[in-house]
Amino acid sequence: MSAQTLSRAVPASATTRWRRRATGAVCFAALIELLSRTGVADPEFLPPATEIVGRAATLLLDADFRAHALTSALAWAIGLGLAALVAVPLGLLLGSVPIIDAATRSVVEFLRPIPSVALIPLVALVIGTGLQHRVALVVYASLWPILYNTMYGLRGVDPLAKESLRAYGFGPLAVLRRVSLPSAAPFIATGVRLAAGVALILTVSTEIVAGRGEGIGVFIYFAGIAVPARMADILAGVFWVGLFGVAVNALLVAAERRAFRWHHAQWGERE
Amino acid sequence: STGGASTASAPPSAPANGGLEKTQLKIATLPAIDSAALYVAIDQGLFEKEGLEVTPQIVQAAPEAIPMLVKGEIDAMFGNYVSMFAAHDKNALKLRILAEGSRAAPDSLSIMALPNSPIKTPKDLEGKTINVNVLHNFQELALTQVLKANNVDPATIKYVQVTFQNIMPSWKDGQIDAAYLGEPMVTAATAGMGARKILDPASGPAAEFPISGYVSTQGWYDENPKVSAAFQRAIHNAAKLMENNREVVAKVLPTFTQIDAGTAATVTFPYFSSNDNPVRLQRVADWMLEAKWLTKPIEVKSLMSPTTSG
Amino acid sequence: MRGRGMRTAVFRLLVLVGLVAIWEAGTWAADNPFFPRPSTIVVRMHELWFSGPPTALFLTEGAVADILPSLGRMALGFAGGALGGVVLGLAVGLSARVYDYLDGVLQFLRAIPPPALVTVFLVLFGFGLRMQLAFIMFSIVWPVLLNTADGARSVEPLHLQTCQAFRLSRAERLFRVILPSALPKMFAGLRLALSLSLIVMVFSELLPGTTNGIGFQLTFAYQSFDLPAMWAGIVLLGVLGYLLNELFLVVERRVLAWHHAAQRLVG
Amino acid sequence: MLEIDNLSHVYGGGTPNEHHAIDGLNLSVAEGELLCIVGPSGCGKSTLLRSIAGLITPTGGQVKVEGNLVRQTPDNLAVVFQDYSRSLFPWMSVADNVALPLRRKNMDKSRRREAAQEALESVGLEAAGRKYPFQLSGGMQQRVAIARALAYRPTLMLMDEPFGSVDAQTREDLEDLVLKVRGHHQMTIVLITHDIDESVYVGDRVVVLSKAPAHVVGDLKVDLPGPRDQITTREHPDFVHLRAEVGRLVRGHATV
Amino acid sequence: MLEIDNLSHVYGGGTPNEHHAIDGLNLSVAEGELLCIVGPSGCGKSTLLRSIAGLITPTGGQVKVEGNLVRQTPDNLAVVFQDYSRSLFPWMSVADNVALPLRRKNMDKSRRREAAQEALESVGLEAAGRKYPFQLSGGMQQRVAIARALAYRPTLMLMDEPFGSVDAQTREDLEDLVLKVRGHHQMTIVLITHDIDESVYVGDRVVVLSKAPAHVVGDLKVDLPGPRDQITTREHPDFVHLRAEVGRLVRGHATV
Ligand SMILES: Nc1ncnc2c1ncn2[C@@H]1O[C@H](COP(=O)(O)OP(=O)(O)OP(=O)(O)O)[C@@H](O)[C@H]1O
Ligand SMILES: Nc1ncnc2c1ncn2[C@@H]1O[C@H](COP(=O)(O)OP(=O)(O)OP(=O)(O)O)[C@@H](O)[C@H]1O
Ligand SMILES: [Mg+2]
Ligand SMILES: [Mg+2]
Repeated sequence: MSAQTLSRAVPASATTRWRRRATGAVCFAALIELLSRTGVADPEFLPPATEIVGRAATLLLDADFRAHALTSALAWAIGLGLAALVAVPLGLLLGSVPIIDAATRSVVEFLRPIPSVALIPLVALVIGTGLQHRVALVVYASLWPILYNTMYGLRGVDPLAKESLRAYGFGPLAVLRRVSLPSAAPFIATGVRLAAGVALILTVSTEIVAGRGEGIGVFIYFAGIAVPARMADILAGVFWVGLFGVAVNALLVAAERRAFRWHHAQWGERE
Repeated sequence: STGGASTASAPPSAPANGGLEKTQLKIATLPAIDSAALYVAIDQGLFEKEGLEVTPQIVQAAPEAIPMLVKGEIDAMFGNYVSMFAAHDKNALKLRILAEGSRAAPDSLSIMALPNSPIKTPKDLEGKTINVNVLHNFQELALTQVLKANNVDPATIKYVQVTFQNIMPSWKDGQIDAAYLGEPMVTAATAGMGARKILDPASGPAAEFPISGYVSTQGWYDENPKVSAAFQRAIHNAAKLMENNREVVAKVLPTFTQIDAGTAATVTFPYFSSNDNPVRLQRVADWMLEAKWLTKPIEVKSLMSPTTSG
Repeated sequence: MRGRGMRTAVFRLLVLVGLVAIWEAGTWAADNPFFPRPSTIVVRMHELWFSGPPTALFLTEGAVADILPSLGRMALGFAGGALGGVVLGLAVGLSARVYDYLDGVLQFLRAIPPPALVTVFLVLFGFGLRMQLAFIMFSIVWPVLLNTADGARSVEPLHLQTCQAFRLSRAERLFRVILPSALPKMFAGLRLALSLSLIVMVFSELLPGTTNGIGFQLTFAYQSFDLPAMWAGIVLLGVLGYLLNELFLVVERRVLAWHHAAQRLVG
Repeated sequence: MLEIDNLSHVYGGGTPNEHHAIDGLNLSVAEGELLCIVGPSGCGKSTLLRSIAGLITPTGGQVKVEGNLVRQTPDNLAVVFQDYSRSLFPWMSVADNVALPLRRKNMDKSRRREAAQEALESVGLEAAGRKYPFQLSGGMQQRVAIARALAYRPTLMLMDEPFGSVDAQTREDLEDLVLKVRGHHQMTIVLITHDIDESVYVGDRVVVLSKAPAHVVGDLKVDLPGPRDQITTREHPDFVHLRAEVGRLVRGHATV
Repeated sequence: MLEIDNLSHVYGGGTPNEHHAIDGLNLSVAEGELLCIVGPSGCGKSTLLRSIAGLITPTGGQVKVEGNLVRQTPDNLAVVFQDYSRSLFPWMSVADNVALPLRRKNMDKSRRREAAQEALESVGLEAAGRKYPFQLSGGMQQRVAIARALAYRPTLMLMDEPFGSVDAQTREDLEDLVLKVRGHHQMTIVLITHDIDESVYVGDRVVVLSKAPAHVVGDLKVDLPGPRDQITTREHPDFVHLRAEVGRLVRGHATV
């Protein structure tokens, strides 16, 4: 019965699952609606969900908003792509050559906690303030989840699987490519999924703080400096960002399912 | 019709304007009323007349534009003097003031309290929490002088940094005792919330306090002396146009701020400077030094050019 | 074993010294006020934080006023966020039902840029510590959550069958089997969250109403163009990040001893 | 004790990899009986075991343990999995692995530890308690899995090729151990093996399964004079006869 | 072909769990020979195999393959691991698992696929190529591991209890398969087994190892008239004598 959920697939039909998802979303929206309507949160600063969603819908017709959204999406995509391109090989290197990991760790760990607020002016000085500025910051922040998941993923590879290939005379590189990488791939993919969120946040946040007139973050910023602040606009922008995040995640999950069928089949459809 | 349309029709080079070093300028501005002169100058074809084609680049805060200036992505920027002097003092850039921009007008800045607040007089502000956009900036600088003049100990005031959009919620929620507002918030708070004005930070010793101006680097200025002069003329001429003529300002406000036409018609404008005056600017530097925000005195005159317009 | 450790330590030191030397040379060559020399930064750091009286362990008032509250906030935020991430991650990873209900909303929240929500946080939590903690937790919970869920989902099926065959209770299953086997992945998430919590701490100190902290100091320094002080903040964050990470690795090595040992099976 | 009624199981039904593992299998095991199951590789023995243990839900038919339909794992059941090395928990010492299931048994910690140590001794691993599974050889890991099941003292024990990885001598010892334990604690045991001699030596009954999909092709009562003994029993003419019989059945030359 | 000289291996040297697995072991295997190794569970057989394959660096002594000191895995070597299920790659189909090592062999894709299919057929898994390892039974997985090694056509094949999980009939078939392959392709084979009969049946030579730390306690040449045959060979008086001999050695009553 309920104890079963800890171990075995609860076969739920697709419709049930969609119904549950919808229920979850509606509950969340209802919570916001309630907070706002009852005045627990001042509706001037947290408008009811219906108003936010309504505003979000009309925003779609706004060509300006669509242009903002498009530039943000572009920065996001380039940033995430570059981050993956850099982080996976780097993670493979650090994860498979412990001495390099140990030697570079001080530098890596030193660089990591530098917040993007501090980097914004410095990066602007070095590479300018256009698209490349946002992309650089996005890459810098979304690198880490992929890097770390790659490194930890490699550690989880069954040593016997590696031995098996080594026994056939394959060198370390081949073992890395044919055993470690595929075995760690599902976890790396989780890292990419994490990074996709981080990249989105960084794109929009950078725009909010230091956008140069374009991007959904700038839209949000402008709505914020209006008097009174257009909270419905801000949250409608946030709504689209969030929805984009959901869509990206769903897409990546679907891609993972295709790519790692063995993983999901073996571990059972527990999600 | 926006300013963009008229600049677009500007002739690429106007030999009549005597060999400008360059004709296309990119200027960083803020989406605030204070930068209106630049937009009016564009809108009214004043740059065009000088043979300049100016593209404004909106940034969200002046410090963000400094790297752009240093890197040469922009030619000049609109920024508040306190930040600029601080940057100059710390050698972040070698400052050159191209033209004065805005000065505080009466009622364009205001310390306000909500209707039910116990704060009634400036004296009541002692020990209270007041918001500022950025700590150690012109808001504090001016208020400190005005408080002193009103016999209030400025040291007792607690300043907290609150971003623009969060002033209202923090204020309503009692997180700040009194709000330090600029336009158009002053108008909005008075009309919408019945807020009371406690003190005008731009009164007494800080009357007509210079807030922001158009600046670049000394290096840029040295390379483009003629452009600088032309630019200054255009800004000053715009300011002259704007004196006693709300319409030209109200017309451009909605194009670069989030102020709608309705509000634009009613808000209090700052003063837009139609000439450069080192004396009043020196006051800012002196007060900064007094507040120990500068490590050494700045002689403002050396950073400015004489007014060549009108 | 020991020799290897020594070698890495020396290697590491050399790398570090080399990089600092390059940095010093680079900044000397660039001569840009935005990139002060490391030696200047160190002097500034000393001035700012470590020139106090011996009675205060050489910490200055500034250090006590900025570093300690920051670390406190970070620790609390990290603890809360990590706990939330683990609990939610396990729930989502183990139960198809919970997953279905929550996944959409969680993925939605995960994508939201916190700076856009400052006003909402403000009205929900008010100024100060509560808002800062909420802010930190909201930001760092995700790596822990996702990685924990992933770990919980990929527990060796035969382990679960063994649990079931011996009818271990829910709690035993969770604490003795699922949790330990999800731990390695969880730790990846926690390690990400740890340095993230430093970063978000800085952001939380930009929030309305903040009056102290490393992040506050750092942004204040930038706003007033005290660039060496800003860099002092950056370097301090870097050093803290490094130290926290080393501490974390010590804990990880203890907790995951079995994992590392089993991994060393192969040369 | 155990009733299997028209059991069928199809893996991946509806997919191109659909596989009928078990088809209409009937079997019943009496209380205290030691049933050996032999059958060709891949015929469905492990699948059958998993169905009995309630680890998979068969696609057809039913399994009853002590009269109750198996939906979840029945109480007081222990399993030794074929893939023993994966069924041990790598983060626990060997002793903890063995002691873990005993938590269900209302024993205090020291009792659990004792019981685990005892079980480890009985499989010849008295010194391995503090080691971790990966520090053991294959055969030792297998014996840990057996010890875990033994320590639990189930009423129904399911063993899937439990002695496959140990040497001949140890194997004989373990066979005798199972026989002894069964006698002492009134366990019902279902043991899958590929060793025909073993099935006859330890079993009260030997069931032979067909190629996939599995069904019963032979069911032989082993009536050897007890107590069994590695030397005398294996020399007994009935033993020799029975093992030939089972051998023929496995090879597909059913004579019964 | 293979020279093992005073080999020793200590696990976890210096730690409380220090364990001497092998101690001063000497052994040499001639080209084309099929050597069977038997010995008690946990004595160090798998450790020996890993040392030969260059997967662990022994703490003492040395191993030479074709005259070269083994530092890395020697060329043209294949291993069937005891823990076969973990040595298969779960993300690959069975056919891909078998074909993977062939990438070392300069074969094009279709040749690799063919060779894999052939090897799978030879172990009776012609239909399993497109399945994934987890969809196979234990014995089938083991046969996949064997097929992988066979397809590779190594000059030296190391097999660690390769037939432990298959039924008697299949086991015999696989034994004969190994004998056949050895004859065709001039392989040298080292095979670890717990089945004494098997060691005598397939081996040219049977080496008996002692309890841990392992060293050689018996080394018997098997001189049975070839070609071997499951029925006649096992009835041969020499066979019966040899298996008794090996049995005695394993049980510790060394007579040689
Ligand atoms: N998860 C699965 N998905 C698809 N097919 C499976 C799965 N598990 C087992 N099978 C198939 O079911 C059949 C029976 O498997 P099972 O493990 O029960 O065999 P077995 O009798 O235990 O064999 P062995 O003696 O080799 O262990 C096999 O042909 C196998 O391929
Ligand atoms: N990684 C390890 N760390 C510590 N001890 C180990 C390790 N691997 C093996 N051992 C020990 O070494 C000894 C020999 O192990 P090995 O696997 O070689 O035995 P084996 O002869 O193959 O036994 P079996 O027939 O049971 O497989 C065992 O006692 C085992 O406990
Ligand atoms: Mg099986
Ligand atoms: Mg072994």
